Amino acid sequence: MSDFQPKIVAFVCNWCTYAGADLTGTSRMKYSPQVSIIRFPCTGRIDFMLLLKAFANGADGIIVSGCHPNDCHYSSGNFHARRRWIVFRGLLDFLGIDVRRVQFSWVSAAEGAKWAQLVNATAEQIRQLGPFRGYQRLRGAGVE
Amino acid sequence: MSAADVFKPFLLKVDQVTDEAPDVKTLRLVFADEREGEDFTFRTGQFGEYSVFGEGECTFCIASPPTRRGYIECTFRKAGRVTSALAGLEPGETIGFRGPYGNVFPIQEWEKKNLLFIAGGIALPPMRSVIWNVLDLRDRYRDITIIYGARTVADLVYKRELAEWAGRPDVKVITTVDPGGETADWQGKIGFVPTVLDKAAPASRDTVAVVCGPPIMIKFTFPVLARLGFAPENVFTTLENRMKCGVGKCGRCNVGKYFVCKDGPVFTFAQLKGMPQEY
Amino acid sequence: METLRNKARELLASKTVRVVIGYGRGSAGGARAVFIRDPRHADGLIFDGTCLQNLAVYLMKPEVRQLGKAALVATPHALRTILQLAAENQLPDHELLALAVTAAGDVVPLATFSAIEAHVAALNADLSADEKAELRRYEAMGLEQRRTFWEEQFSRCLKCYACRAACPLCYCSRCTVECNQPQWIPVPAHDLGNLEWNVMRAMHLAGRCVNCGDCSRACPVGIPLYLLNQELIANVFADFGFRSGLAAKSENAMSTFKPNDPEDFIR
Amino acid sequence: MEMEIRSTDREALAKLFAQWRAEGKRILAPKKSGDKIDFAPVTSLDEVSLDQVQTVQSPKTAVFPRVEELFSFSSMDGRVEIRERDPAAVPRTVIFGLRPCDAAAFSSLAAIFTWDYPDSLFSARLAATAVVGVSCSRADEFCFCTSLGGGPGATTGSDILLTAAGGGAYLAEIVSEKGRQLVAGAGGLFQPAMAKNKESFLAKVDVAFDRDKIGPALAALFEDTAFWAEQSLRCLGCGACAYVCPTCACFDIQDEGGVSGKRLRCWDSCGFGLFTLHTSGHNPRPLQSQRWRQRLMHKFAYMPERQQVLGCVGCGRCSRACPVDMNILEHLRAVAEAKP
Repeated sequence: MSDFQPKIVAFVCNWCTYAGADLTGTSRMKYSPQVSIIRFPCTGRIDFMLLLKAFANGADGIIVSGCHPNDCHYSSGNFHARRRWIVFRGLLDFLGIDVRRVQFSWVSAAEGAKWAQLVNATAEQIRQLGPFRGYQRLRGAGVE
Repeated sequence: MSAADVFKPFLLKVDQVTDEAPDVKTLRLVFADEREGEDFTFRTGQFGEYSVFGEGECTFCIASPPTRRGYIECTFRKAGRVTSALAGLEPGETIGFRGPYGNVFPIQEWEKKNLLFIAGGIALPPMRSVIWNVLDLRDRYRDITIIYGARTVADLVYKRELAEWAGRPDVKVITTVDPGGETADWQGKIGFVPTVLDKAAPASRDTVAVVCGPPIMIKFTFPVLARLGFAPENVFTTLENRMKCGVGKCGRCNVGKYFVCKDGPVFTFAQLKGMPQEY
Repeated sequence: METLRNKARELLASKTVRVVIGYGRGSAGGARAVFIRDPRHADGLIFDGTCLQNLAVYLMKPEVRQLGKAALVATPHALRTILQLAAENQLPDHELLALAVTAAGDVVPLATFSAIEAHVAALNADLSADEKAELRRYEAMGLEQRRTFWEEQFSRCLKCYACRAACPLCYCSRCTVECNQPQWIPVPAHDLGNLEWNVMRAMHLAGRCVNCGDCSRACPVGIPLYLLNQELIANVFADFGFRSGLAAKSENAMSTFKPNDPEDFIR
Repeated sequence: MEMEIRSTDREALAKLFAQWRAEGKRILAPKKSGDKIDFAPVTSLDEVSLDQVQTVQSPKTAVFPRVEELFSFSSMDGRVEIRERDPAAVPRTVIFGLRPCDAAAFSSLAAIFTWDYPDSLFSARLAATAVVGVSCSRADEFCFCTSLGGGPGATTGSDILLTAAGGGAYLAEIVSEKGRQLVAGAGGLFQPAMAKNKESFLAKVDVAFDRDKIGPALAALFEDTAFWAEQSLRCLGCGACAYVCPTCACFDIQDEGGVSGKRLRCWDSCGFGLFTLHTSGHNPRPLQSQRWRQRLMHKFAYMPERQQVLGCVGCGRCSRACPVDMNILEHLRAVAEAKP
């Protein structure tokens, strides 16, 4: 398991976290390379189905990140998103899907260091949890 | 195609892509396996299931005539998942094709007769196959008239071929656009196809009419043809219902007890009169 | 039952309503929906313990809407569904007469949303003690045990969409599962498609479901879909203090927010 | 071949299960799961439930799976490679404990799948499937096999038909060559039959309507929109009836997995509003009443005329599964009695 390199997909908003991740890079901070970033206009646009699609396509872990409360470029997209995350996490947990594989966070455009910490911590968490075989096994199951 | 693998498609390469109208394209397709291409035959009026691997299949008629060997063509409007994928293809890419399926226009029976083609919008493609087929065998038929209309000038498909047909002394072409769809330099008629047909009043004697168009056009065209003296058995159309299999099994395309994929797609107006309105 | 029949007879004879949507005797001793349009047929109405279907589902069916103004024999769940549909701008006020049947067999006509609200306010909107206890049993299972349980349940899903059809709040004319650009949910009923379908449906009902249980009753293969809905009902109440189907003018739990919604899970 | 009648018992059947397993066969049989009984792979007779009138779902999955791969493909640099299924690799299957109505249903399915263009995967699955039916000792109000030419002890479609004769004993009718092969090497397990009439062990199912009248009656009713609207008012347009039906064969074809993926066939239902919807938005059957009419017409008018077989065997599953109690027997009676 030690050589397991987790696949992590990060769904981030354009205005805060994407800029924050950019700052991480321009500040030459190093962080775990296992993350693939997908940029959205707003966390409010990140449908829970996208998270399921990431798992279905082989993600072992997911990061969803956007502007801090009250900092949303569209004023309330992140508040709406937060409600959906709360409900979605509860549902995943009830279905027996480990919610530790989905990390939600607020990372502002100024928090380059926080982004690096977030990715590193999530990568470590997912490394400990191992590959998400339980989900990946679903692919192809039930086809005769 | 062997009977053992009815769902296995031929592989065809996109040879040429032609923009016909906004969101309407024609693909010229050649068989990836030359031997398969040489063995492949079809007759005008038949259709196939075209597929983009990973996106799925969709149904169109073969828009090229069987008299032109070595390739087939399809013309489609980008509307759903598969047509959007087809529209994104470039020459050299591979698609799947199953067919030919369905019945045919009985063009042998039409020999020595006048032919009247009436089409609307994106429904010219099924007729283009038969038009080129009879033009390639021109001496077997008498007068050929084509009435074609679309909503706007931009929506007319096969503009180059329409011009080519119009330029021939042995074809009469009438093009029309819906009122408001004309451009400043539009030379054709302005009006709906049934009205234009009514005014053109082609003779019905010894004439076979082929009508393809949206349901609303068909609905208003049949009575005009009847008034002009066309017997229902001399009026042909081709139906397009949703299909998945193309081979009489998936259960979608039936109009009453008739399967568009097996008993059609070509029907006469006489047949349609005995069928329920499920198309 | 006789009170109900008399009421229906009177409403139809006076043309107050054009149709009474109620329960009649069906196959194997069960009840089924009936659409009484003639006062002489009012004797076909029944109301007893077999009358479980949430008839509010028919308020969204075009063919039934065409019949004209309706009276609806309404269980408490149906009354809450009407309010939820009203809150989602799917039903106009004053166009429907709900006939609530009390335990004593009395019929309470409710002609307006405010009348329904007042009636519903007196009923218990919380999950029952048994329902809560059952949820706690599942919540107490290990993660892996719950995953195995649901994997087995969903593997039997046929994607017949009986759950969706039976649900009065699944009224979209084109469901997400039928949108294919992109293909959000796989169409085939394989394990992944079934999981995504059921997660999607539960999420889209979060904060909306009134716990009528018709999805579970409709499921031909017996998947306990009610558990998903009840879990989300419990969570939505615990986290946001929100219950569906209590007011005709209400925000949807999932399309609003509070600045202080819990966020202890967010880094 | 001439039908042989033998007798056997539970103990012998249990040994037969072991023999089939040893031969590498998959055994599908009614099995209890929760409060539902459905066909599932079993390894021993003890797992099999035979007390129910019917299972929820039909055994059609053996020949027409819910989801099956037609072929897979991989694309690279504009080139596509197709990998076909090997029809010889389909599982050899014994369906045990299905009712005579279900056994009869395979000929309806075969009529659709082998009509004109044969369907190789279906045909391979059917050829690899042996059918051991068990006669009905009980029926319920949803059963109407006898109205459609079947019966609680009908042998049509079974390779072997067992009839419980009490005390764990069974009469075994070896109906086909496939049935004879199924018990080959198990001669000792099947004794010469005591001369017994199986009728006394069978359920009684009354004939509810004249099946010859249904097709013409449907044709006469086709344009009676009020009749169909009334008949289908309760119907909510789900696919439960079609999916539990042993003869419903409508399907969809879907690609999955991107450019290197699979082409799948999966069940579909004429009850769904989107079943016939054109991309343009036009729908030839926009109303639920038209879709319900299509369901009955297809089974009782179109199939008999086009494929010379009924699309219904009277198992009653659709009525039992329907969330809103659309009882097909009632609807057929209404058709038979309607005066257009």
